[in-house]
Amino acid sequence: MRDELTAINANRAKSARAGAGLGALNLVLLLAGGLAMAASQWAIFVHAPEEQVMGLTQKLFYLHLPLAWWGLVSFLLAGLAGAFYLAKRTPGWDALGAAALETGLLLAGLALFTGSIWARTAWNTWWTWDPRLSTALVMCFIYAGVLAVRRLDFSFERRASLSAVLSIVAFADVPLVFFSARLWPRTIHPSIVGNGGLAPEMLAVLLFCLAGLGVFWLGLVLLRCRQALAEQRLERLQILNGENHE
Amino acid sequence: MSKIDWLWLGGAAVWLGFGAYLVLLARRQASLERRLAGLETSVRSGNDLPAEES
Amino acid sequence: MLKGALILCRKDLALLAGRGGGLVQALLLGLLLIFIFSLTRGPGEAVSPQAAAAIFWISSLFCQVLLFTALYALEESDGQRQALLLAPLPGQSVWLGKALAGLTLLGLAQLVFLPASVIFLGQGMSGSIPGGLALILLTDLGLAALGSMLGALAQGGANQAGRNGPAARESLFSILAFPLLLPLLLAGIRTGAALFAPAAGLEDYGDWVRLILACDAVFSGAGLLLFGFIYDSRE
Amino acid sequence: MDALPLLRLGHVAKFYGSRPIFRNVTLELKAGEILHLSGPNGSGKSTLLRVIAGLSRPSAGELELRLKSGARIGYLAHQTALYPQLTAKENLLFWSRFYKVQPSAKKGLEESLNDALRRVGLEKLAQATSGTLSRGQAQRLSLARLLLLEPALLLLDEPDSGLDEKARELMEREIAAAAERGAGVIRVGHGREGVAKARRAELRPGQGLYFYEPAAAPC
Repeated sequence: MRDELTAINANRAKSARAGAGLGALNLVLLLAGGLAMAASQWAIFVHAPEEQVMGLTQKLFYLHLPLAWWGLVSFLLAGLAGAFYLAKRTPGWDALGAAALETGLLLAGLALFTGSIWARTAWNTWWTWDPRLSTALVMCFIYAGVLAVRRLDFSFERRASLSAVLSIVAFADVPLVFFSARLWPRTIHPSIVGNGGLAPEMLAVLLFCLAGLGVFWLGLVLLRCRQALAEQRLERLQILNGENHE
Repeated sequence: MSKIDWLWLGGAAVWLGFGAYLVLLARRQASLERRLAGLETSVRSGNDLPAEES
Repeated sequence: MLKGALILCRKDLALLAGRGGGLVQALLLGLLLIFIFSLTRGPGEAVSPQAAAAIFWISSLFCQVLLFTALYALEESDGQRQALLLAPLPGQSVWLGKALAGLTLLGLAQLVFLPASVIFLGQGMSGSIPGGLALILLTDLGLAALGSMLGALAQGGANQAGRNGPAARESLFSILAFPLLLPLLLAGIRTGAALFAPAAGLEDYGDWVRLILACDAVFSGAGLLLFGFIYDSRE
Repeated sequence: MDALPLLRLGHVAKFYGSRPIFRNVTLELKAGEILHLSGPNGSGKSTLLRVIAGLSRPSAGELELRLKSGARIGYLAHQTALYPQLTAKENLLFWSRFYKVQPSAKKGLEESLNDALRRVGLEKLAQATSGTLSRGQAQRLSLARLLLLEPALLLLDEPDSGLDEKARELMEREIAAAAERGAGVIRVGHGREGVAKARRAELRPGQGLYFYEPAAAPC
């Protein structure tokens, strides 16, 4: 009987030590990410040449693409974390999944906002059936739904399993949404936002922005993940205290 | 709204969005720590604390 | 797996189509929607085929919400889900059984929605009937595959669903189903419009059919692989 | 009876979150043996049954079930698992279809359904929808559902709650018959009712099972 308790307390101590290590890494990531994004803001205006056709508004693109890109990576991470949770049932994966979902929704939301401003300046309508824009919108609806499920009053395992399954299904649905959005406008040729030929400097700035946001995103996910682990600990303590009886 | 204004709006929105999210996280973290501290003292001594079921 | 699914499906059809009011209630909701949407057209104005197809599919989706939540609520009234888990059948056959039952009931409802759309929304049926009906069925496959999954999802653990209440079940189902099913909705609308009145332009429906098949495959795969994780009471 | 136990539990524990429901449960049950399990409310008796039935994962310890292939577990919970709008016979028919109920000897399926209803005294209510049955009748119909499958292990959670005297006798007779047939039976109940032949144990919170000697008359 003693060994059962000591084993449980052992991995509790391990996760506590890991928590401290993560704290330092977290701080570094967030700071570095923040600085890199600030630098990229400078680079966008100073270094990148102005695009002839669209002029200044094209510069919004350096912000919009990284947001959309890392938002998608976030949802991929949420799907993978879900798969690992279903396979291994360790609470850590659920915490990472929750963090990835929330951060992903934030990024996708911002990408959507900047995207619609882009649409406003480029085609002076707030909304067009641009495949990427409409996919981002539908993704925001789906993942907002998944986060709503996480807030319902379920036991920990139930919420974690549901969230894991939904994260996988939602990510599998994204390509389907994208292709249907591309087919939907009656025009045969899908409208491609002009990001084909990028001047080398522009590409350099874009990659720099991408990297900067990437570091910041990683810091954000880790921060939210540690918070999710703390929330799990709180829930366990509440049960132990008999606050919410079975 | 000239084009430059839109650009400002877009950039500001992104920074504000991140800022707001970080503030939200910070506030949630504070309330979490307060409740955790409160609970830990009322639960029996820390090391005899069974963790999550396997 | 199929045997267990068919046993379950037969029982569900007997309960929802036969005795219970499940099908009638879902059917009425769909009809009501079609009628209300018909108010969008002025006297004498015609509703475009695409709008009519959109109304038809939106009504079908709302009808499906009621059907699948009712189908899974059957197992929650007195511990039936627990007994099903003890029965010697794989978890997926519950998903398959409910999906087949939902598909049949939705099909029955659509047999009424189609003429209703023609009448209330002033549509002809000049597209190829067999082709159109086959596409509707193909789209329904994807709807049922995901619907059966989401129906189980809203059921909560042993009694957790009780704490969230039935209202949480329906709304949870809808806020997840509509965006996830959007590709099928778009495909259904575009192919449905062709059923009502084939568009002049030579629009290639091959892409849409391929999309529908892809959705059916993804949602059925999800049901087969993931259903076991959300439909168990093993806290 | 073969020597090997039908069911073996070694130091089984179950936590809810991190709150222990029961701990250190060790038990061996042989075919044809009846175990009468009592214990205060909240000691986790029902949860222990759910763990044995396989509906709930044990948090610690081992659980070993030696069931011949195709042998089944019958678990009678407080919930009856009956569909209110189906008649008594339709309910039995539905649940029997999942199990390859070989109509014993030459009797047809129809015959074995009627027989099951007769054994729990519900033959006259075959066509009544189970929603209209009383609590006791529904409980007996649910037991009939299990007996129809001739389970190798029968887990009964307070099977006699809500039953009148006559129904209680029917229940006891069926449980004894199942044990005769070689089924292992664990029944959860309060007090000392039930056949004398049963082994008695009490689930004491935090300490596991305490076995009374068959001869000793428990309190």
